[in-house]
Amino acid sequence: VYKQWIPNTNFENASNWDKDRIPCANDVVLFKSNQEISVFVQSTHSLTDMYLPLNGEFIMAPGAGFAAFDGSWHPGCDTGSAVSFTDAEKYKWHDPALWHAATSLEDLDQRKYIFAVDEERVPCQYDDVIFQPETSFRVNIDSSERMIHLRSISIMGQKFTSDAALAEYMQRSSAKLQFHGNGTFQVTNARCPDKSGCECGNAGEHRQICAALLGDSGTRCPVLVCKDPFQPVGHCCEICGATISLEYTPGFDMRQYQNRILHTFLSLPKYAGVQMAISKVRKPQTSRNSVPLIQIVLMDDKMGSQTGTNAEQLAEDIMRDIAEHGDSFGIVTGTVQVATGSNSSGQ
Amino acid sequence: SDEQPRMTSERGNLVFHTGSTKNIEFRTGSQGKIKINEDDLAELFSQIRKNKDEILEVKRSIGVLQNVSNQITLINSKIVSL
Amino acid sequence: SDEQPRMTSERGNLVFHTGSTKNIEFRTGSQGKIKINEDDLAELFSQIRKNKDEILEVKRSIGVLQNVSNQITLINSKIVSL
Amino acid sequence: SDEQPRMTSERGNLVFHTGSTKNIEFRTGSQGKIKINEDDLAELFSQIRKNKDEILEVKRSIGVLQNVSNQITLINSKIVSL
Repeated sequence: VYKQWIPNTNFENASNWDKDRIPCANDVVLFKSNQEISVFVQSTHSLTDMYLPLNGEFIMAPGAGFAAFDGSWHPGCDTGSAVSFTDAEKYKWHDPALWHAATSLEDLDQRKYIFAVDEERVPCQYDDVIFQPETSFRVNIDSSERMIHLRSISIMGQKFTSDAALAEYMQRSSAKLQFHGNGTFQVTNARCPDKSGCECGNAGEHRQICAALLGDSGTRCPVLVCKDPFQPVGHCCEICGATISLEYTPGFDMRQYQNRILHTFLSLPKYAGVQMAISKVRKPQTSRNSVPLIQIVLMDDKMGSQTGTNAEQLAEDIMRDIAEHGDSFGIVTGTVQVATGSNSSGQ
Repeated sequence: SDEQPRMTSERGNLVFHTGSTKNIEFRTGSQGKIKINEDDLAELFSQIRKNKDEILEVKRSIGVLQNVSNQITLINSKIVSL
Repeated sequence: SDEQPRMTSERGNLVFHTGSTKNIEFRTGSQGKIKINEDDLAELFSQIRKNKDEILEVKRSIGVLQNVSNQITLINSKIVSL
Repeated sequence: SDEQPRMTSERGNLVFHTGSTKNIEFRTGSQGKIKINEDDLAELFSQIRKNKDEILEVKRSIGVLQNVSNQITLINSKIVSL
């Protein structure tokens, strides 16, 4: 899976400025003196005054730069004010909300993102991580496990598939502005060697991932309308919908089975509003001698009493398919858990 | 506009353009240096000025020598013509 | 990539970098100047050339003086030997 | 604070400032040049050093000439006093 980092620290990104706009020529542009930041500049900006941080960099794309302000009028820039670059320290590697995931680079480009449980929205050990070319960024890689395992990592158009090359890059001053925190990357250039799938490997970071997602001030999961919502393995909050847990044999082929569900069921118009996440997980409560299982999480876009009913239907379809053909896919048994609006307190 | 002094990236080169009448200025504090790769620009500039001063001095010395030389030439020609 | 020019701040020092084969260029307009603290870069550079030219001129003068000096030395030695 | 590097416009001029003890540095890669209009700064710098060396050489020549000149003056004065 490809995971692409979403936030950037580009000069032209209005959301990076406290006034939610790119500074005007007559503004005073402020970077805090202790702000450690890498800023990609895509075009030329006229400026009156700009305070630079004590440690930072401005990377200039072709044609980008800075010019003196000639005093002429610019549309929408009547009165100059102080415009500050916002704090970029807050962006955490382990925040699931800051990543896009897709199964191919083309899908990433076309914004065809995949759905996953929260732990797996953060890069997994066999994922390719992409920081988009022509963007600067700053990411906190504090990690309770200290080591972040990846297949590869691409930074400003340069792809790193070996620890040696990446370690060399991480010594550069740019890298020190892009990454901060105690984590270290290990890139293997290896794909998941098991056709039945591989665990993501982020279970040890579960607390950190959920803290980043929900905010440090404790649990702020959304209020759910279904009765007996449940929490899929690797997810931070309880959900309405369905999960199927599969026991499998060594013959199970994750990719093949995933394609079967996609083509046989999910492509049906009636399931257009259903999202599916499928992955190999290990139940945390049975941590000793626990065996991995295949978890399928299904959520739909139905509201009120209909919440989860579409997901439930799909789960039933999948279970029927397993009863008929499960052997041929290497599936031993499947168990379903469902929470819908229609079974909520008998309304 | 293009006439404003500016710093821009051109095909990977970093270019400082002054406008036709405007300046680009680099100002350090009293103890700051302007360095070009490993060279301290202030030292190079003081060497330029020192060279200029020494050339002046050298020219004065040469002027004196030319006077002496002219006088001696004159005396010699007189002696020779004795 | 690495080849893009950067302006960086390193503990308060302002550093302009380019990639390994790229240039930093200063281009002045007809009346625009590049000033480094109080110095005009173009003037200092024209002083370098002026120094170079004056050194050439000085060397020519010295050459002439050496010739004259040699001739006088010769004449003197003849006179002394009379 | 005062020590932050700054980029400002002053009456249309573009000014780069650093704090009182901070430097402004220009760094190119091994094959990059610093160019001032059409001039290569490295060449200008080597010309400064060359000028300095040539001035030293010129001063030596002048020293020699001054010695010769003094001696001749002495001889001449003797001859004239004959």
